[in-house]
Amino acid sequence: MQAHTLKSFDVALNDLSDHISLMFKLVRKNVRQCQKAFSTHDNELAESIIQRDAMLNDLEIHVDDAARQLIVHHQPAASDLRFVFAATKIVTDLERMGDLTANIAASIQRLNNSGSDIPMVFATLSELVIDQIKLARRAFVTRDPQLAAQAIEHDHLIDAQFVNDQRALLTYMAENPALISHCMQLSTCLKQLERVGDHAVNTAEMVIYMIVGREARHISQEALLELVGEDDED
Amino acid sequence: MNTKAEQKTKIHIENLKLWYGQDEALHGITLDIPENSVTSFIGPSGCGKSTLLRTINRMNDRIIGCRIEGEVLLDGQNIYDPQVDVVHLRTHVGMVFQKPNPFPKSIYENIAYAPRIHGLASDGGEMDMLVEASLQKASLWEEVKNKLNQPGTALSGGQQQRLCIARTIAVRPKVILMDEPCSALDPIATAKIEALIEELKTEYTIAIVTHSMQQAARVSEQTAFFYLGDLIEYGTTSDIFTKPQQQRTDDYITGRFG
Amino acid sequence: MQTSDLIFWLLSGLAAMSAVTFWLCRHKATSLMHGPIRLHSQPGYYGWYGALMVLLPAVMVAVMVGVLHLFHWYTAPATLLLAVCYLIAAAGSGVALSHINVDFRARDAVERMVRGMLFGAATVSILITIGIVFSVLFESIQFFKVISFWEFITGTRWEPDTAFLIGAGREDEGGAVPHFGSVPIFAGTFMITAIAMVVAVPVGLFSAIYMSEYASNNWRNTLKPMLEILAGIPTVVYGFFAAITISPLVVQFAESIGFHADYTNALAPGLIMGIMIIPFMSSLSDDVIRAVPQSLRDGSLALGTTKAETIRHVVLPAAMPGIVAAFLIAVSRAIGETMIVVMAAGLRPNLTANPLEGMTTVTVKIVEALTGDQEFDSAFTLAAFALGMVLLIITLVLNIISSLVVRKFRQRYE
Amino acid sequence: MNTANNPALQRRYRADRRFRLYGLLALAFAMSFLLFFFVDIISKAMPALQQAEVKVTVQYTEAAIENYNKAVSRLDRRVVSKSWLRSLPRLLRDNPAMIGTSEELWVLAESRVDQYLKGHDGHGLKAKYQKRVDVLQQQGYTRMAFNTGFFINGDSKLPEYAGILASAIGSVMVLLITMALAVPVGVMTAIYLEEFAPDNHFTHVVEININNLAAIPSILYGLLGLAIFINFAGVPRSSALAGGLTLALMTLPIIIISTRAALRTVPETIREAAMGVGASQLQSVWHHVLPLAMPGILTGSIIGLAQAMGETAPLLIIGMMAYIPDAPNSALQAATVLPAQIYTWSSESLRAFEERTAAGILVLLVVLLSLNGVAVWLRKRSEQTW
Repeated sequence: MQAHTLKSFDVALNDLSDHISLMFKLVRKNVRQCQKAFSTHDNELAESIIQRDAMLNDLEIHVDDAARQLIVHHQPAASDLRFVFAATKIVTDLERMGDLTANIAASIQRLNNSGSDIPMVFATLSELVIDQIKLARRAFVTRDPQLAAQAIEHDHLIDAQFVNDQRALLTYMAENPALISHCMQLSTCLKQLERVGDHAVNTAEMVIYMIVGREARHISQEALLELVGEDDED
Repeated sequence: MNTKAEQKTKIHIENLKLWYGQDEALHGITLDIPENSVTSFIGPSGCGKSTLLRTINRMNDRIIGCRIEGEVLLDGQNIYDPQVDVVHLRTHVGMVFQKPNPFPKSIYENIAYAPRIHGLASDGGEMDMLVEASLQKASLWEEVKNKLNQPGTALSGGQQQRLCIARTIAVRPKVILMDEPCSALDPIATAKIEALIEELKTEYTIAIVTHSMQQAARVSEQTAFFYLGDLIEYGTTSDIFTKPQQQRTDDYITGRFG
Repeated sequence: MQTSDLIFWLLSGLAAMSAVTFWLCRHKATSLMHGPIRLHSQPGYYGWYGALMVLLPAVMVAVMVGVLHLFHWYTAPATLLLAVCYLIAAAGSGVALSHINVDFRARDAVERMVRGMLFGAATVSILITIGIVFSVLFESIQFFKVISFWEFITGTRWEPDTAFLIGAGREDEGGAVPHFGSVPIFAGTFMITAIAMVVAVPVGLFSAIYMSEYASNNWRNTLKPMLEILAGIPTVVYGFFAAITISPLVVQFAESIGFHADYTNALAPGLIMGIMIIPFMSSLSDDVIRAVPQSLRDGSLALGTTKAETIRHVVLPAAMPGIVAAFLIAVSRAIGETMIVVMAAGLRPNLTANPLEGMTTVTVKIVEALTGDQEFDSAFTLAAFALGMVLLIITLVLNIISSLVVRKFRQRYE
Repeated sequence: MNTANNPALQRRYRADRRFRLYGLLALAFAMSFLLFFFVDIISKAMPALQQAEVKVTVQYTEAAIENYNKAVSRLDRRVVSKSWLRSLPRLLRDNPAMIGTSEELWVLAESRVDQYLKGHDGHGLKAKYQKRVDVLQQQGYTRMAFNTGFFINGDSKLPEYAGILASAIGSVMVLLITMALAVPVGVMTAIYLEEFAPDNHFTHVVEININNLAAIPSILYGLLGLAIFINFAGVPRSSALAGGLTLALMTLPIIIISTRAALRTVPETIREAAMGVGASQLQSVWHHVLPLAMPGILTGSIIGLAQAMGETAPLLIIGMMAYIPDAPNSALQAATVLPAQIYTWSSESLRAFEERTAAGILVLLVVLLSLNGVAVWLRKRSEQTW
């Protein structure tokens, strides 16, 4: 993208972009560490995830403030305006994702402390969510609407996996009623993980809006593909 | 934002009152302009912002019936002191005007005119260097280096204004006053001038009067809001535009003014 | 019937007829307007249409007959002319009345006629120019049939005293041959003009600079009209002043420093002409200096220059084309000036560089030739027209150059 | 920033002051000339407002009808004005009853006596008559009266009887003709050029033409008048008509140019406003532009009038410096105008004519300056900022 005549404008925009990218990375790291803390019963790792939430909260406030300053000082218009506006929306989702992963980490600690052990497929769902966050971040950083569309599409895999996992949990509960409380805990974790994926979808939708300037929310798959120009690609 | 608290004060205006004949145009302004930064003066027409700007290099001396009380200190020296020579003062405090006003001479002569009068450079190589350096600093060199002998009036509006800035820089001022430097220019030319201001502020103290609040927000670190000859509010640009302390400032910058 | 009577009857008759037609036409237009029918124009326009239709053709015919009479080509009996004019007016009235109907656009018709009248007025200036050019050209051609153009331009002797013999077809009689070498005359003209400009340019220019750059508004508003008084003084008065007051002073002064000066010296009229020209120079320069945008001065002063430096390096160069134009106009004024030199300069064509000697100018020779008792056709009289032609050419060239320069100047600042 | 220790700046300031001084000197030169000029003219003219009269004994005898010189004593014959003496026979013929009587009368003094009494050098009065005047003066038989004759008489070869009335009337007639022709044609031309003219060749030619006409020396208009009006069209030489026509042509460009300037000061928005409410172009000019430009047009016309009034050169060419003792009563009769009268007097040799010339000049200047004053006042009053 061509630089602005006013250098400070570019500096401010890049600052905003860098911080959001950083938040994406942190959220992804959270999910990854959740996965690890779950599989290795590492309460310390889970604690570090919870601790990191404060950092994400600070980042959200910083991005919001930077966006405000940018509006005041540079009166962004057109693509810049969409970027700043999308940034403030994305940052909210990211912060929310951070909260959710912190909740998951807290649940994992409780699960670890409960002593019972279910070899769950938590890893599969979290892997899918991590991929989705990666897609969304790359879409944001490279301004690639097709990547963002992929991130949105990716949600179907997550939903399917989530339904699968829930069914498996139900089976466990039916087989062994003593594990019901443990399974409910686990189910909430999965639900929250799925919610992280939904927020990732939101960010991807905002990325599409930011790049092409049209609303990507609440539209059909075909419309979405048309929007990001999938067909023109080949 | 990053307000450099320890910044040195370049210009100190103390209880400045100014009359045009019987009319008091400024009612006791007190204001500090920090060094190497951009300070913008905003306010509705007739609020005294241009008048205040012009007191800093005594351009108001040219107006008959204009009378001043109070002090304007440049580096601690009152420029209204009888000992201060106004011609000399203006070499320290340059000014760029609303309409680009290149002299009807060549681009080269536009720049060389004042240094020659002040004996800042001898004609020939030294002057060539000064002209080039000034044009470089004004980000105009690349555009005009092959047509230095063409008349300055043949340039585009934005180029003319940058020529005027280059002309001012050539005298090596400490302070550059800009009186609505972009009001006669298109947005692209305006953006170029603003970018130039951003670069210049590392070396010069700049005070700019502007009608465009957006411009004030873009280019300046400090903003002073004037209304009917009073300084209503003065602070960092971020503060003025996000959380003004005075209702009048808020009304003005939000466009709710009478 | 006397001419004045004829004009009286013609005008009053036409006025009455046009008034009646005005009323009739307006009345007819008003009566057409009833119910939903609306006319194109206000009723008054129908009236004016009628009035103009009465006046214009009749007056045109009258003027044409008048011109024919003046040129002695045809003289119509007064009563016949009157009758014809009345008839034409009546016909115009009838035509106008018959034109008026619901569809008729009276306002357009009236405006066309008025526009035509305005156009006619504008052509008068062209006719004047043609008149001037032809009046000097024809007589000059007559002159150059007798005297060779080359001799006229390059000859250094102007001794036309026996020219009337040529006019009378008796050139073989008498002794001396007349000479029509105009060089000394033009030399005198340029000498006096040069003296005038030496006075007018510095004084006018510096006055203008002072008034536009230094003086306060009040002071300027007093000074400028006072300077303009100098331009309002009739030249005959300057001539009297130069001859009666200044010439003796010049002679006395020259004598006091050991020179001899004629009473008809070139210095006195030159000085006075210079003073007469000061306001031209100062007003025109003042205008162009003030037309230099204030922003240029501010720009220069903001660079730390003094007022004089700003004026010398920025204002004057910017105003220079206008000042040059003012100078050229002033020169053409000086060359064409008549009364001062007629009254204060000499009659003797004198090729000299000494301004204390008497010398003569083009205009003096023209006046001398045309106010004498010579026959109109004599070479001496015709020489005046030849001189006039040269004068005309010089003025036109100067004027065209100056207006070109001024146009350049305007383009720069508008 | 102190100047005291900066010699270069000191030098620049001295140059600045010098420059300003040149301007002041130039103005001072012009102003002192103006002062000198007016003082000189007024001091030369003032004596002409006074006219010497002498008291003589008149013998209304039969012989005086035949030879008016017999009416007064031999010594007084050269003391009194011939103009008065010449009027005697007629007086006596009209009033036969007076014959045989005699009376003491205050009568106009001869110009040389007048000059002698005013103490002017070069009065030219012979010693014999000087003595006689001295005697009269001692007897109290001389006095200075206000010179009414100067204002109510026409030209005369006798300075004491010469006045400006005939030339003033001539001036008025010429100017009436000039204005009647130049103002309507000039204003119409200006309106056409400024408001209606299309941007074509013809318009350009007319515009250039008018500028050139304004620059043409006035004497050439005299040549035009002589060649076209007098020689070609047969207008009587020296007549007010010829003068009026010639001056009208000369004044026309001035009126056109000033009217155009006045029309141009009316802002375009006025025309647009008028047309915006549906007025035609002519209506917008007639209803809005012309009334607004009227003061400017009047100013220009007055200045043109003043210029025509002071103009002499073209009138010399068409013979208007003729000797006109009586005011003309028709535009076709020989007439003269004030400036031409001044010119004629200035070339007279008698010393007494010089003060009359100056007085004539004073009258002319008063009229012209008041005309210009009116024009300036009009312009001031109508100065409008849009």
